[in-house]
Amino acid sequence: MKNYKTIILSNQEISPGYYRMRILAPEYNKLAKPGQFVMFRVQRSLPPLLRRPFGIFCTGYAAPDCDGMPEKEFIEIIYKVVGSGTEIMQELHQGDRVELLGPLGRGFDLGDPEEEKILVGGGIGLVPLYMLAERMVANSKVRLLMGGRTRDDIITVTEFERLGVETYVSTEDGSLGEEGLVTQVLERKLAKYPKASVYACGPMPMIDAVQKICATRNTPLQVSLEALMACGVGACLGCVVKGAGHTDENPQYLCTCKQGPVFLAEQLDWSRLEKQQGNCGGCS
Amino acid sequence: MKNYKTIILSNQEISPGYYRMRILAPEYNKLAKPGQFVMFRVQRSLPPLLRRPFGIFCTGYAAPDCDGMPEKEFIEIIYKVVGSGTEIMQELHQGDRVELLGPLGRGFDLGDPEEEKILVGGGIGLVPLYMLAERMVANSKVRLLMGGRTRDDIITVTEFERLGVETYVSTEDGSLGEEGLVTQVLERKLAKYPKASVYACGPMPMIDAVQKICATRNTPLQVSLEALMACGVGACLGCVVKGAGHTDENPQYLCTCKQGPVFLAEQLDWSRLEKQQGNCGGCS
Amino acid sequence: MSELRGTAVKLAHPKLAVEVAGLKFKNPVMPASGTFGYGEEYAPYLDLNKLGAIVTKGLSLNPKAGNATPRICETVSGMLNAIGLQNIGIDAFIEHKIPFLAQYNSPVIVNFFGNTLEEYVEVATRLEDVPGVAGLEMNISCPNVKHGGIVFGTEASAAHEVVSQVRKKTQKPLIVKLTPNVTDIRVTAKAVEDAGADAISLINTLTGMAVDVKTRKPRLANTIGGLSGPAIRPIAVRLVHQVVQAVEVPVIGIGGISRAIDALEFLIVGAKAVQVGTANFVDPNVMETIIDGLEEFCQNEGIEDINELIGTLEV
Amino acid sequence: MSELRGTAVKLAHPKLAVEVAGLKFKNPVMPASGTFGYGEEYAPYLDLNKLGAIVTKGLSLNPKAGNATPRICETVSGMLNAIGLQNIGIDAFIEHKIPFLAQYNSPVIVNFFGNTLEEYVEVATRLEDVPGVAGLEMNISCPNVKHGGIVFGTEASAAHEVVSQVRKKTQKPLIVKLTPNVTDIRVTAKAVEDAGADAISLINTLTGMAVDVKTRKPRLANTIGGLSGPAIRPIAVRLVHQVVQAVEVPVIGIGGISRAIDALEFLIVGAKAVQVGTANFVDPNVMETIIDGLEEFCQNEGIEDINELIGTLEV
Ligand SMILES: Cc1cc2nc3c(=O)[nH]c(=O)nc-3n(C[C@H](O)[C@H](O)[C@H](O)COP(=O)(O)OP(=O)(O)OC[C@H]3O[C@@H](n4cnc5c(N)ncnc54)[C@H](O)[C@@H]3O)c2cc1C
Ligand SMILES: Cc1cc2nc3c(=O)[nH]c(=O)nc-3n(C[C@H](O)[C@H](O)[C@H](O)COP(=O)(O)OP(=O)(O)OC[C@H]3O[C@@H](n4cnc5c(N)ncnc54)[C@H](O)[C@@H]3O)c2cc1C
Ligand SMILES: Cc1cc2nc3c(=O)[nH]c(=O)nc-3n(C[C@H](O)[C@H](O)[C@H](O)COP(=O)(O)O)c2cc1C
Ligand SMILES: Cc1cc2nc3c(=O)[nH]c(=O)nc-3n(C[C@H](O)[C@H](O)[C@H](O)COP(=O)(O)O)c2cc1C
Ligand code: FES
Ligand code: FES
Repeated sequence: MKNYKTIILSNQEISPGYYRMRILAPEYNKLAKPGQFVMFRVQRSLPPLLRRPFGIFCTGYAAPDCDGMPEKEFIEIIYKVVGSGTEIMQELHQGDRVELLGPLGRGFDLGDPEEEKILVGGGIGLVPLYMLAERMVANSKVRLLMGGRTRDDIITVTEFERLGVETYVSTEDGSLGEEGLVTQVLERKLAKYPKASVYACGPMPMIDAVQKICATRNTPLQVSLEALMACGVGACLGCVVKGAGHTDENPQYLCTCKQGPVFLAEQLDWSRLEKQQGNCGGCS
Repeated sequence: MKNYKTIILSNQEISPGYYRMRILAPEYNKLAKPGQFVMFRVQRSLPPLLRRPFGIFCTGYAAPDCDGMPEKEFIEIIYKVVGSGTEIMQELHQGDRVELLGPLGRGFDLGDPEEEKILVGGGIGLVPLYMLAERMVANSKVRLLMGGRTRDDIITVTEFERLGVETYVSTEDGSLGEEGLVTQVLERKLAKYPKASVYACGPMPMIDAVQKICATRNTPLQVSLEALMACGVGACLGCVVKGAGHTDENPQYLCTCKQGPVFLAEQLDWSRLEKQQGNCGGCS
Repeated sequence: MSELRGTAVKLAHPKLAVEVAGLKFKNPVMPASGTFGYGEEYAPYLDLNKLGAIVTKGLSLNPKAGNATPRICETVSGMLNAIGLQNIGIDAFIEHKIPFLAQYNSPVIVNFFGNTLEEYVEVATRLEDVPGVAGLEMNISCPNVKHGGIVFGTEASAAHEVVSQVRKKTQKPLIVKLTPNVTDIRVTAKAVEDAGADAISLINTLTGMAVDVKTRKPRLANTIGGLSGPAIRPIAVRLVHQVVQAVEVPVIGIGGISRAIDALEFLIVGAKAVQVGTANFVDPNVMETIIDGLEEFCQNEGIEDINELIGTLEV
Repeated sequence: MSELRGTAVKLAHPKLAVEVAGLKFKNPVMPASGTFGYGEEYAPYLDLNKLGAIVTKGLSLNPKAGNATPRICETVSGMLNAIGLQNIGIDAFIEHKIPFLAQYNSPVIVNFFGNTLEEYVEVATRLEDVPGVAGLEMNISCPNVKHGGIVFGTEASAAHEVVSQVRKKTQKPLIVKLTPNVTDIRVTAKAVEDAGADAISLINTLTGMAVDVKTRKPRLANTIGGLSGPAIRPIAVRLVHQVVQAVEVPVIGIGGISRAIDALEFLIVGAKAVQVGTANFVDPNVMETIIDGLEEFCQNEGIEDINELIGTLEV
């Protein structure tokens, strides 16, 4: 867990409204675990006031600028432009100064290498699944179901394919892959590979549907959630979700930033899981 | 008086901490009078909240980007980096979108062409004197006394010389021209050209001293003042100075933005003229 | 979907007109007192006929000089002002400014205040028969001047008294403008409603202060001033929400509005109209942009009449 | 000049230590309750020994679940929160958190509240003999929970009563934290001083609200929340200024501090120390930066002891 003042190495649009940003981040190759995230400070001046949370897409090493210098460790994030902060982010360039707090949170449990894995990613929810797949492919069979509204929302297929992950694409409008929801693909795959465990990240309605499917089949499920966050370190208690033991009399809240963002499905109270990823908007 | 959404044509450092910015500004060649100013909106996002006032240094025409397009009318401002707004301004580039309200305020009265003119400019106070000199040189003898703390504060000598203005430079530390205050030069010149009228712009202590000198000699004086401004159009009443008729019982306030920024010395209450150009700082 | 919105669903011209205390506004957007001069200052930049109404700088019985300078100071996403209610006085206003404003068809609302109860009554009385004055906005809330109304605005009984007295003298629509600097604004709101206010507007500025750490002096000559601008909007929205719940009379929302989306927050919590203050300084054309933005929002959301939107907060 | 400052005049180490209510702080900077967890959350980013003090999340007699979500929302240069005082309860705190905090030499100030007068008294009583608790900060001002103290904080007599009762049960330095949501904060400040408070801290958050115009729902599940961050600083500075004038006991300034220059405003108007809240979320290291900035400011201004600066406002 580091708090770096650092710089951007690159920032490119990879699909309409989706950007991939590489940020100089020493030690992250060692520190970062699949499913963890960073709190990203867009600029020193206001707005935005608060940092924005983003999943770590991958880590890596880049060639130094000059022989004799150490290699540059970096992370990459992939973000969708949705509001005031990401609008500013898309304008950032190589060399711009930013601040990075992380890696934060509890990542995925890699599970039993023997078991088959099905990863389910909706839109930008793909991001934290890449490092997960990276760690898994050596020992496990990994299938990735990618869903999106249109083909613009389907990103980084190449990257996953290169890892040796079998990818299945579906879009709501049929503009790429199968027409329909990613959950219908999931049902088919689970029928075929009933022993697989599932790892999901995406919009709340998708997560909800995935949970229902897995619950009826007793399929082990890990989900990565989003929540409005102020601190990212467990201090503000702004990002909580209701835990499985939650009752009105004996409420139990879990911090998405610290006890999550990845939860085992059984840790959560699904009957009450609120839509938390609603953006806060209008804050510029 | 226009409210333009426009772009920057260039923005260059001309002396340490001083920048010259050219802004696309249709009609300004016709509209702008010497001594007028603009309210400049640094960026659409906050901060800064309020526009910043800057004197118009000059107007002109630049070649169009493509044959067949009309020439580009522009204004230039010269600004010193002093606080949150100007710090952002120095980072702006050609093509950046800004907003420009103006030309605003009452400019200089060109006076009797027969008379000799002495212009007194302290540091950034030179800015509004350039267009004034431009209009005057054809018919009058114009001398410019430029003062600054160090040689870095002496700017645009070349531009004035090219107009045919006789320039006299003084710096407090003697690093350029005569060592000392510009007011000591003024006293000498007035002794030599006792019929001259004086036009002054600069920091308040300089303006105050110039006024004293001119008052004892009955020399006609026009001064351009600075004041904290919110609106620039006479609506907020934030920018007032005390008028000559001001008494505690019967107070008289003049708007620097609308009745000024140029005042005839006799319009103002010099005994009470407060230092208004103190910056507001700390607002980032 | 988006094509649908673009063509079929999009309403050619949603109705933006609202009515407050018998005053008919073309749309719910008008300037906040003291940020728009007497109207003429902004006439070069903005078609005054486009506005829901024109609200004047606060006027008093006699001309008022205002405070010493510096009077303003920028703060984080806001500004402090201690203008001190400088104005030309009610008679000069009637003589010199009304004729200009009479050229426009937007209703003119005269904002006024008094140093004493008698002055409030006197100003209202003088305005009673002035044609071209569509309504009055009574400022019982200016934080800048000791006797500029702070006493009236922060004590429910004083507020009740001064509004009652003014009410007796005027048939014109009477809007009372409240200060946010109170423990429970519902109490003052109810008091002025009881006293006969036709509408309530809020908020006036929040009292604030800034210090120059180098000189160790307050940045305002008056030490304390009124905070306005985007920074205060969440406080204003909350107060408007509370007042709307507490009173029957229509409410005009004010505070930190600089975009259509900001105005919408106030309308949704139940304000019938909004006033735009500090944002005029930043962009003299901002009210037109806001009006256009409201229209566009209604189009996109399929709202035929903006009144359908007012008070639709889902709690 | 600048060379002179760089060498001769520059003081090697200006004294930054201050004393408040018998508590000795290495420097005047400490976290604001609820923005720093129980300390351990920020330990990886900041040396807790560098802080003037450590102030905990607000604690109650029993664990408290807090409000439904969403609980936070960004606003212009600020944020709204309605956490609802979620906390682990005083016993769990004593058992699990005190041992961690005891590792550090910065005094620990426990922020607490009660739903009833009896709860306030009970919490203070339980803390009385706990070693490692240097002082208490009594929150009579949280705007989020109906019975979370708002009644006590906005009524002088209630504030006086609850502070008097707690005072009887504790010998520890007792800081009382005030709400800004009142008409005249000097009244509550004097009431709690009379009741035996050793110091006063302010401000807690201002109540505010934001609306999602698309869904027409409040952005917070609780509808209303507390506004904090840079946006509120001018209001906080004004209130601290007023309280410093009104009472004898030392005052701790809070509200929108994110830079040394912000902290200096509060010190100059007379706060003996400051608390940093929302800024911790933005930069976990911000308090160290502020402390360094205070030192540098004193060096540049030739101030040997920061106490020389406190209360030097020139009006
Ligand atoms: C653990 C975690 C990992 C995430 N990973 C990614 C990722 O890899 N790629 C990506 O594009 N997005 C990701 N998000 C969502 C991302 O944080 C938001 O899209 C982003 O904060 C929006 O900021 P904005 O200023 O553009 O939007 P605005 O709506 O202007 O933001 C206003 C406020 O709401 C918050 N907010 C808005 N939307 C969300 C959201 N969906 N989740 C959490 N907070 C939100 C912002 O952080 C900010 O505080 C992640 C969120 C979390 C919690
Ligand atoms: C009529 C007029 C003409 C001017 N012409 C020029 C010029 O040609 N070149 C130039 O460099 N400067 C000029 N100034 C001063 C210029 O406006 C300020 O230097 C600038 O606003 C500082 O902005 P900032 O954000 O960098 O400083 P900050 O201190 O961060 O500004 C904070 C607030 O104080 C105001 N402010 C600060 N200093 C001044 C000042 N000296 N005068 C008025 N307002 C101030 C700002 O406008 C802003 O509202 C002029 C001022 C006026 C009134
Ligand atoms: C410079 C200035 C002058 C003001 N003068 C008055 C006034 O004369 N009468 C009044 O009722 N309110 C006055 N106000 C308050 C505004 O009308 C408005 O209530 C307040 O600024 C909040 O709105 P805003 O955030 O949109 O500016 C003034 C505000 C400013 C900034
Ligand atoms: C998320 C959050 C939680 C808070 N919790 C508490 C609390 O438990 N007890 C308390 O006295 N104040 C609490 N506060 C108020 C802060 O301590 C502080 O008074 C306020 O935020 C203003 O300071 P700031 O602008 O620096 O944040 C909380 C503030 C925030 C933002
Ligand atoms: S974001 Fe602050 S506790 Fe999780
Ligand atoms: S700046 Fe507003 S009146 Fe002059």
